Amino acid sequence: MYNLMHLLPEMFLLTAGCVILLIDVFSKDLDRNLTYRLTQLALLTTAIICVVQFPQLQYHLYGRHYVLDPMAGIIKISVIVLAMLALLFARPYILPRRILRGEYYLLHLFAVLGMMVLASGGSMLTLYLGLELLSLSLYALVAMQRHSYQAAEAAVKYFVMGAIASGFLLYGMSLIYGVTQQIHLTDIAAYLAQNDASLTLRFGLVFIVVAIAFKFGAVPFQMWVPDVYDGAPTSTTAFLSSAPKVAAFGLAIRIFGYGFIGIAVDWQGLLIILASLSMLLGNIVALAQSNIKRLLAYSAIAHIGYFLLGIISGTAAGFSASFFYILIYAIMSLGGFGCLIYLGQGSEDVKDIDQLKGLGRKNPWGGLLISFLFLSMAGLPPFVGFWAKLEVFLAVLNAGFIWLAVLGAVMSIIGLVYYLKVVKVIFFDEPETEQKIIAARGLRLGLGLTSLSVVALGVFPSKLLELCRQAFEYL
Amino acid sequence: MLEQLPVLSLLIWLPLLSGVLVLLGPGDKMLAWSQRFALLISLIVLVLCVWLFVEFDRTTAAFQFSEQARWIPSLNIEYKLGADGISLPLVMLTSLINLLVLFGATTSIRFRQTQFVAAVLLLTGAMNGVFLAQDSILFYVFWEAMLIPMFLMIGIWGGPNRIYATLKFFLYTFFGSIFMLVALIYMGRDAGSFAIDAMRQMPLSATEQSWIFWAFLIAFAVKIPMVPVHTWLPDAHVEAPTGGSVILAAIMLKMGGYGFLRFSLPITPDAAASFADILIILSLIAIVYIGFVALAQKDMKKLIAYSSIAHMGFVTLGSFIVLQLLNPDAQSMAMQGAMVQMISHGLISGALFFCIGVLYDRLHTRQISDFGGVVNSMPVFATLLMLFILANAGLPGTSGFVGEFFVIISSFQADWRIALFAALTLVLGAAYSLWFYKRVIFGKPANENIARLDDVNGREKTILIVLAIFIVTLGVYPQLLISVMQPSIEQLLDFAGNSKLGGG
Amino acid sequence: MSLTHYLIVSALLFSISVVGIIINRKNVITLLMCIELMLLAVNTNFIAFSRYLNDEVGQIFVFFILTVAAAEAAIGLAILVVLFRTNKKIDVDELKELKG
Amino acid sequence: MTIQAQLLLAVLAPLVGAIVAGLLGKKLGKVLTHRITIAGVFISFVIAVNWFFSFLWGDATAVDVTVYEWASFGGLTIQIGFLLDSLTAIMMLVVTFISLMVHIYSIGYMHDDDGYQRFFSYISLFTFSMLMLVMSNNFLQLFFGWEAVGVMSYLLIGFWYQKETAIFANMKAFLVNRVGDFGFILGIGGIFLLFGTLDYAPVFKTMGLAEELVSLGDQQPTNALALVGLDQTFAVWGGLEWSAMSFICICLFIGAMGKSAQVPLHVWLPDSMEGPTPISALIHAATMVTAGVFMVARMSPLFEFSETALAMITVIGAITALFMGLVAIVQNDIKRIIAYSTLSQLGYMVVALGVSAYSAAIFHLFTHAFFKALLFLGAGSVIVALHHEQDIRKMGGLYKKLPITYWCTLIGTLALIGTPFFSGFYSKDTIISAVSSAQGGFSSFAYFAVLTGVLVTAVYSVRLLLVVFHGKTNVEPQLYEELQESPKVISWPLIALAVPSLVAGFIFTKPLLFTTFFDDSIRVLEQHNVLAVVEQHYDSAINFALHGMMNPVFIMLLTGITIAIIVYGWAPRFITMWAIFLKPVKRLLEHKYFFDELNQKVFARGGHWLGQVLWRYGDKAVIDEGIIDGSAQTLKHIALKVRKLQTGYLFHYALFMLVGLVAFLAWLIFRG
Repeated sequence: MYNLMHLLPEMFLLTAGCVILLIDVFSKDLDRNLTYRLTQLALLTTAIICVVQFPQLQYHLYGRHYVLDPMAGIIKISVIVLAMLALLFARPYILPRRILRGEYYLLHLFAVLGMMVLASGGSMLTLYLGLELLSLSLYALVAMQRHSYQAAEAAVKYFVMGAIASGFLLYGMSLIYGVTQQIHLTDIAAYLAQNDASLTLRFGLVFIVVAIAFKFGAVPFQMWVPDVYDGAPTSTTAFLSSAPKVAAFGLAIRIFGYGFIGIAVDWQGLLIILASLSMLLGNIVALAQSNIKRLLAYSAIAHIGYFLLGIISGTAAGFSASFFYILIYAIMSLGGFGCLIYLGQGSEDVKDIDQLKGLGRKNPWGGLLISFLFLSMAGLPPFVGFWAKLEVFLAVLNAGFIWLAVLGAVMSIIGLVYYLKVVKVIFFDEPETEQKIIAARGLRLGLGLTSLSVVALGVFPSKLLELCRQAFEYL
Repeated sequence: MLEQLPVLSLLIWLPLLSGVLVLLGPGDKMLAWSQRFALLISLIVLVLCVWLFVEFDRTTAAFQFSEQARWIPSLNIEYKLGADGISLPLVMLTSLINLLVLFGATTSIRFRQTQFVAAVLLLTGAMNGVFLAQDSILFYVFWEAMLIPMFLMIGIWGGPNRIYATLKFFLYTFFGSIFMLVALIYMGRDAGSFAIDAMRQMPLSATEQSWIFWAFLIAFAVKIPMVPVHTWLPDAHVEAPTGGSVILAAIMLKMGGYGFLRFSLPITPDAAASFADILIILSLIAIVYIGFVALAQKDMKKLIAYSSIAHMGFVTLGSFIVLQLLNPDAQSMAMQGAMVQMISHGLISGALFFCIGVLYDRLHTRQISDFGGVVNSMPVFATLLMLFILANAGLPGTSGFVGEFFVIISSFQADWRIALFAALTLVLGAAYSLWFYKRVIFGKPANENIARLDDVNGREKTILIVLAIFIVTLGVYPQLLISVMQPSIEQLLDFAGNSKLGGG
Repeated sequence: MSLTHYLIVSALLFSISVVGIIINRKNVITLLMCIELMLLAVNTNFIAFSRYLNDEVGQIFVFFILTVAAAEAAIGLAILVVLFRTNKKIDVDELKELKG
Repeated sequence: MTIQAQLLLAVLAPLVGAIVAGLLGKKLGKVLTHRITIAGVFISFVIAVNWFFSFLWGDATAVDVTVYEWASFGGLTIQIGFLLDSLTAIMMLVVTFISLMVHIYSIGYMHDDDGYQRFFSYISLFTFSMLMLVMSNNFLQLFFGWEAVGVMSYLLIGFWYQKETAIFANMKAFLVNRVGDFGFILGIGGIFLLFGTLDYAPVFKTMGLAEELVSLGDQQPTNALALVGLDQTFAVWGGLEWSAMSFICICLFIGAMGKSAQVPLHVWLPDSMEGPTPISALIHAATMVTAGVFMVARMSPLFEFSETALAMITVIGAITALFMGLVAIVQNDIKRIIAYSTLSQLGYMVVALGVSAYSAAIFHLFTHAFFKALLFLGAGSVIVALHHEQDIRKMGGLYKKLPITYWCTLIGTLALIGTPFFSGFYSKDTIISAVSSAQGGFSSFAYFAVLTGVLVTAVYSVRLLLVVFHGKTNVEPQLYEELQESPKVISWPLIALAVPSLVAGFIFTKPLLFTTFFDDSIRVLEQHNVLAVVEQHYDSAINFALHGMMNPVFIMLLTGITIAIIVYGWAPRFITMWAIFLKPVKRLLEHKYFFDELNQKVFARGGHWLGQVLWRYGDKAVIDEGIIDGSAQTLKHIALKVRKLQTGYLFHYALFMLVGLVAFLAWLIFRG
């Protein structure tokens, strides 16, 4: 009999999800206050369990389908925290927009569950299941705004593209399975240690790389990103752009770091292409955006480019750099979309950059906090985005790719242009209306938390950096 | 009593935290109190600086008042501060100028004054941080962080074309410094530590040095600024509010020069020596070309901005000419010249921008053609401006002379033709400075408004007189500054003269 | 029939499904069918390998894929319904509002 | 009092006076202000007199004192200090005496001016600067004084800042001076390179060594230089090399050309007449403009070793002496006439320097200071009387109304043209004799120039005297009736200056020129010692003067006077004939050889034009619009293009993805 205690967080979350689903069905409350609170509570409890059970060693459990190690622990905790923050933002967003369904919260729970499974996936099967659980929840979340055509269009695009991507993933997995007769990552690694990688196997790897790149939204598999970010309800975008990236990082590390470290040369080459194209295209096209959601989407693509720089190095230090990067990015992105929710008064959607005009005058603090987020995305000290950039540059220099670091540096100049454009609009332009932004407490809290954490981590990044190092002790 | 305190940290964090406090405070409703508080803080900072200056051991090149603490152990990045003869004068300059800005330049700000006060405090802290940091990443953090308040300062309180100017300023500077960051990371990786001293000691091959040198060069050349990456400066100066211009000109430009001395020369001595020719030529171009360009300016601030570029040409010339000098006295002289020029230019250009601010506050125009005959209604102001203008033109007896004199005289030893071009500043500097003065100050009152101008008030007078005193003191007795800097400069020359390539 | 034949079939199926998605510009439902086809191609692969390797893991994997495919189809159809409700059309080439 | 304290007091007294007058002038009121400043200058004057006579008749020896270390690093110390020797002493005397006279004179001259206190502050400050210059014991301080007097001159020329011409002139003066300083600072750079120090003492010590080698070892000067290690050369262009010593001397002399207004850097001096007349007397006649002459004399140990530089000095001086005098003939502004005369006289001094007759140059400087200051102050007296009328065509017949002014001006004029027994005669005749016996380059041309110059001097000086004081008056009758002699504060300084103008030559020629007076400061190589030749003809002042009456010089002088009397006094219609026959010449002279036009069009406008072009096309077009904005535009353009990839069509997205996949697979295959 297995000791199921290790699965406690996942099991608790699943149970809680089901229970809340039931409660929600019978709930008379149109505002779904109870569901919301219970969801947050469930997430909080899960997080606490994760913290309490934080694994200090690496465990391969349940027929080695399930891995519990510091990386998984950190990913889970951060995913939960990000989801909670996302819900904090989502609550005031969906209230006036009639997306008021208990499912909205529940889908978050299941997505989180998927991500937790993904983080702990020890075999291709678990990884696939986790990924699908996550993806399916996200498709639904995107489509939640039932009266919005754009949301529906985004959902279709996301769904179809996502399905193709998971088809690729599976196809790749099947090829790998066929060559190695293994689905456990440790076994694949062992196989690769003894045998040469056949072309078929490497083909399989390419398919998997493509699927992962799709999940991250790296060029040339980024096409869905701007459209989905743009079309989805902003609260969903906020969630979509943060936590799943962290989970996808888990997937990438399980595949690259644990499974295919033996043929690192192959995926490194692919990742280099992905990274440089992403940095180039993301930054340049973002220049041309006047829709802030699309701007953030392209910036996300660019950030993925930087993020990949760490993985390219293929070392624990590099992975931890990327890990740090993606965690930081998730916070910034969450905050970035969160601020759009903060700005939207009533059921108005903030999409145009011009809608930020004069915010610094009307709401100095709001303006300042939002600027912190954008400046941090630009990688300016003393904000934490700087340390993220520094880490990945360090990693890529360590791997000997100086030109990549230089490319990243040049592109970050272009990146600064559009981030500054946002700050400019906030502080320098005249407001179109004198009406102050009045935001719900939850929103203010969420925005304050994200942007202050960007500052606090910027001044004292050391703890988080060490945590990220710790995650790869068992590589 | 002060020995027990981490004075250097106080110099950085006192203004930084006070800046945050002012931001958090009650805002414009209690503006007077915020201003008083800010003044008090910067006064304390200045007093601390004076204490440093008094206590400073003038016999050693070692870092003094050092502080060290763990910051990011996983990356070997430390919180490491220290003052030597090169940084101390610059810190003093920063503290002085910022105090004066807080004292004088806030009156011309018409809205969101508290935020302005906070921005100045934040700038003070960050700039002190740049000069005191002994860890390269810490240095970089302050270096970049400082951009943000300045960006906002120009963008919020600036002139009509402020957005273009401030974006240009920010992007230019960032463009420069990002390559420096890559270089720093590259070295920090090999050296195992990001401490500047470790980088200085680490061996670097010729190729590595070249790349690193260029990365640094872009960063510092933009900041100082050198031709041809100088065009952000006139725009930024013109659009910035008076206080912003003063800080920009007086302190921010110095960071470029400081960078050359702290990074380029000691860390990549061989590359510096092999590229010195280019730097010298660029410096001379700055002196001559910009001198001519300044002549053509119609806007007062632009004129002074261009003159700043020309003056900073002496800093780069002095810093890099040492690599072509053999006589140690001449080397010291050139380097001293560069340093004195930095401090002096900080005082003089600060004063000039204050003066332009005084005029702007009264007439709300900066076009030279809108002025004329100001002396009739503002004699005291005219007198003080005369002093500053002459100092700007390098009149002996003012600090403006010392640096230029040293650099010209010592560069003669490398090649008299270098001195020849450098000495053209005597003519060009005088030409644009005095022509400016003539058009603005002399003559009959150009119009009704000028005839009715009020002379400088007590506050303005105080600021200008304080600056005047410093300018004259340094001109008459530069030894005051030189004695502080000499040991560090000798050490720096030693570093710059020692090849890292080894073997021979 | 050797393994290769199965693999070729599945590769063909896979290609057809991908190409189907690309060349179909009319009905979104066709897309759903293509996606299903793609998963079937993968399943074929897994089963062929499983048989060839004498390893049942592949077949188990297929069960999971089938399950997930069902869920995916459900979600897909739901989205389709949403789309139809807002747009009254489910043509693929009508989906072009989000671009740039 | 120690020597150092005395010297400090001499320097600081005017400075303190200036500061007090400048800062507290308005509070102190006019009377107190001028008392304080005059007291300051008077203190300096007393000290100067004391030292001058101790050098002349006492047993004072050269003293070198350091006041403080201005800068010191490595092995180098740059100090502020004083070198007190005969040259300093005589310069101090000239400066303080003229300054004192001008201070007193200004009480009357500036009486009604609003800037009264400011004026006194400026002239005291000028006195301080000038003293710093002449008393310096090092190049730095010399340069300080050099520039400081320039600034004071700038401020004083533009004293009436509402006058457009004045503020144009002062800027011009400063800039032209800066051109000179440009050379000067390069010279100092060369000194530092050669000697590794900025103090006089070590420089002169080394040069003294070289001189000894020349005089004792019978070495050629170039060899002597090589022996003391000063034979470096500077690459000029291609293979061309210049001897360092010549280079330095020429550079230093360029500085002197600026200050002492030698062609072609003379253009500022006539314009500087826009300033108040006392200033013209003090700065632009007696003291500051002679700083160049002083400096070359001070550097005589260096200049002696550069034949090239000396030849250049000779020719420049000669040109200035002759051609500037010619311009004076056609001028109509009373002060400008005197200004051109000053230029010409400075030319004489410079010629003297060029032929190594340094002490003669200094002596002429000495006498010229008196009579030229006198002339200017006399002119000032006329100007005040006529309510600021400066055009001599509107004067005439003034001798009856302004007797003291007339007599003093007469004395000044006679001294200027070199009438025997007057001070100018002694100094000028010495110079001409020295030039006649000189061997260096251009000395024959110089002789021709200085000789002709005598004639020219006589013409314009007598013209001035005749047109202003004699003949029929052109003053408006009413004004003429009201004319009266200037107040005592004006006339007393005139008298006080007239006395030395009369007797200085008589008294001082022997002790200054033909004793060892200057031996502690001025060095002359044996083969250059032209004054020794002159000395052979000199036995006493009276005989020298009598002998002078049989010279070609005297003939020239008489001719000049005669021409002037005929043309301007006796038969004014000659002027019209003159104008017809010599029209092109007149035009050339009236336009002052087109120097101003050249400067204005080529340098001033050219510089401004160049600035415009560089700014428009360099900064704005190429860097800003081309590179900066251009790259931004290009990027934006690319961004808009690339953006089109995102068509919005799902099937394009899928295709893109497929292409990506295929590309990856292909990459994998091809890289093997």
